[in-house]
Formats: sequence, structure tokens, C-alpha cells
Amino acid sequence: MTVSVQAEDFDVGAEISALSAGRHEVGAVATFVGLVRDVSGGSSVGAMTLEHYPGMTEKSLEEIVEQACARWSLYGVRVIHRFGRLEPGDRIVFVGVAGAHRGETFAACEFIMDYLKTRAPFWKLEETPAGARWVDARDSDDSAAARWEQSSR
Amino acid sequence: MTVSVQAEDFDVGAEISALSAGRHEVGAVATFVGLVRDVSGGSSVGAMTLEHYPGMTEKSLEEIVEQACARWSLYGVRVIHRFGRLEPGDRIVFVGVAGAHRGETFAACEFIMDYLKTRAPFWKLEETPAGARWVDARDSDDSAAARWEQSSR
Amino acid sequence: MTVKILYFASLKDALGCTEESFVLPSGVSTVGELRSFLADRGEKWKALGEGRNVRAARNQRMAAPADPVLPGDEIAFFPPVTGG
Amino acid sequence: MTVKILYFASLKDALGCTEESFVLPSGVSTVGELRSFLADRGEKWKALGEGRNVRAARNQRMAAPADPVLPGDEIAFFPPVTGG
Repeated sequence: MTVSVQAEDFDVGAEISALSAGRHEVGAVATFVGLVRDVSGGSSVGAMTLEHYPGMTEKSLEEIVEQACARWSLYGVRVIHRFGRLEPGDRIVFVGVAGAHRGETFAACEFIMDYLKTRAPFWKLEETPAGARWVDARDSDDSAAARWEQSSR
Repeated sequence: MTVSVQAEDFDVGAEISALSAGRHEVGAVATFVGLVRDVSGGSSVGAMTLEHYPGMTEKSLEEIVEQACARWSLYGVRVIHRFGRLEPGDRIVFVGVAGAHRGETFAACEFIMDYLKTRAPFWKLEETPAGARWVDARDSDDSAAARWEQSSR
Repeated sequence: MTVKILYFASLKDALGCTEESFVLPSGVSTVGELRSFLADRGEKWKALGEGRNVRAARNQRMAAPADPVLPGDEIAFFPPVTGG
Repeated sequence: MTVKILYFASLKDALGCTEESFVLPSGVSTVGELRSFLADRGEKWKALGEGRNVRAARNQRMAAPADPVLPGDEIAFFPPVTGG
């Protein structure tokens, strides 16, 4: 099981351990955890609701993982993305990548996050003192994803 | 407590949670775990012993963390490096970086690992079928560290 | 000759619609043509109009305006994604 | 006028020495000069000689050959590090 889209929280330590369990060729595990911040665009955020496109979400994440596996030599990849209502401090997303050496695992982990940010169909609705508002996509996310197109790695 | 040099294993999940616990400005936690591989330079490795330079080890890791904190806006950093005898699959090193956004946490985490690999006084003695041998430093680690000198980030 | 159309997030709110079954009119054979046709249905549908930052998917994969629309397809329109 | 000298890893094995207290001879005032002096002490000490990949630390910080050596210093010699 490589990709999960779920309402429930996840166990980061267990996920990281699972990426190398019984696989002694793994020398490097790079991971990323994204969390709900209590500030966004200058407003305080009390909570947020993550909407997604069931079916397409899983497909898009699996496709991103496949691209990473085609690009780097990896031993294991795990992506978990939550949906529903989340509060500040709650985990949103986990990406873990296992490989032989650190360079490729760092690159693949960041690649997956950058692509996820621009291609996986999730949308954040934030609760602020001024009411609920949909988060606008950031240009910086597009440019973060675009640099992988130019890169020869 | 930012830096630990210890013989004991560590709890990756607990360390990652601690980096954002009670800090709702944290939106991103990038981490790296290095593990003992059962192959190295074409030989099978039964175990390894990590020698270090007590006193300098801690100082060098703290200095690397200070450099990362001067370079990026970070909310928390944690570095753990083990010494002594370790077997394939055992954790060697943990680096965790918490920040507002993913880009700076990925960069800082990789920076710390690259500098650690070339500046922290640890040496690996591997047990192979042909006997014990000291691991040679890799040129690729020097070049990985050198790219941060040139980078304008 | 019908397609299923889904709307998400701020676009769903602007249109007041999450899903519709839509009979493809003649002359509508691409994702871009479908979007233009829908945008012309009335005031609130301008949220789908040119110049609005709308993305599309066909059968749960990201789609370009030139991609074909065929009977039975599931077409989705939504704003740029903001997960992660 | 003594310094403490430490050796690590493969260098420690080659020299058969982990630590020594060393009286600074006249003319030895830098890390590089100290290393050269030590390398000239006999056969096995060539492991510290020019062309060998040896790093040095002074008082637990990485040192360059031109860095001074002062009485009471802790000087360490070792191969390139391989942790992580």
C-alpha cells in the first residue's frame, strides 16, 4: 500500500519504520510531514476543511509516486493525505521515501511534495475571524513543481 | 536540546512530534533517517562500529545547526547521531527540521546532513567477510557539501 | 450522449452545484468547448469563463482544453489545487 | 609547553597510538608544522606525511595547517570523516 487518502490521523514513526523494516539495503529514509498552521495569509486560522475529489485523488498521488520511482532508484515510497476538518497542529500529509543513499531520497521526497501541491485534487477551506475562505493557490508552488521539468536529474 | 550523540537508539515518531508540539506556526517538518546497510562497496557488511571524537562531535553538530538556523528561518532542529556497534537495519542518524513552509525545511535538512557527512568527526569501521575495514570518505560527500558554498540560498 | 460533470471547492460554491448529468450538444467535443458552453448558460456560470483560473479533469486525470469529451465521460472543473 | 595530541580511526590504527602528551619543540608553532614534525619521527609516522589524506582539529574545531598551536592545546589528527 503506497498511497492512502483518509480522514484519520497516522503514526509517523510506524510509517517511517515500515519503509525500512526487513530491508537492509535501505540506507536512507527522507520524510516530510505537513501540518495545519494557525496563521495563513496574515489571518489567524481556527480550523480548516480539506475537500478532495475521491477517486482522482488516489490516482493522481499514485501517478506522482510512479514518476518518482521512474526518476530515482527507490526502495519504498509512502504517501498519506488526510481530508475533512483539521485544526492547527494537526497533520495533513506524510511523504516518506526509502533508498540506498540520501541524495535520491531527499530529491524524490521533495519532488513528490511539489507535484502533490500542484496536481493532487485537494482544496483547503479555512475558518478565519472574517469567515470561511478558500485558500488561493500559490505561484511559488507552480514554480517549485516547474523546476523538476527543467532539471536533468 | 538540539543535538545528541549517544549509543542508544531513538524514537523517530516522538522526535518528529516534539518538533511541532504546541507550536502551531509549524507547517512543515522535513526529516532524515540514516540506517546501516548490509552492503557497502560491493561487500556484505555484518555490522559496523562508529568511532567518534567526544566533545568535538557535539560541538561540530551544534555549529552545523547554527549555520542552518542563520541561513533559513526555522522553528526547530533536532540532530541525533549514534556511536558504537550497529547492525544492518539499525538507525545511525536522525535530522529533523521544523519551519513554516516546506522549501526551507527540505533545504535545511539536506544541508545539515551534507555538512554532517563532511565535518562531524565520526568514522565507520565495517565488519566484512574479508575482515574489518575503515570506510573511505566519498568524494560525492565533499561535492554535496560544496554546493551549499556556491548556492545563493 | 450524456456526461457527468463535477464541480469542486470555490467553483462549486460559486455555481451552487456539485454534480450534474449533461447532454452533450452538437459542437461540443472537447473539454475547452464544454467549459465555454457551460460558461454561457447564465450569470453565475461566468465563474467558468475565460480568464478565470479553472482547471479540468477528464475521467479523473488532469485534462487540457483540447482533450476530447466522449459520452459517458466524467468531467470535473475546479480551481487550482491547494492541498499538502 | 606541552600539547595533547589525539589520533582517530584508521590513523590511530596505523600509528598504534590514541593519545600522547607532546612537548612542543622550537620551530613548531602551527598545526601544519606539528604534523610535519610528527611525520618525521619514524617509519609508521609517515601515515601523517604529505600526500596522506589527514584532517586536523585544534581544540575540537576543524583546523587548517596555518592555524597556530599553543601550549595547552588539544590537537587531533584523523582521516576524512565518514559518519551519517
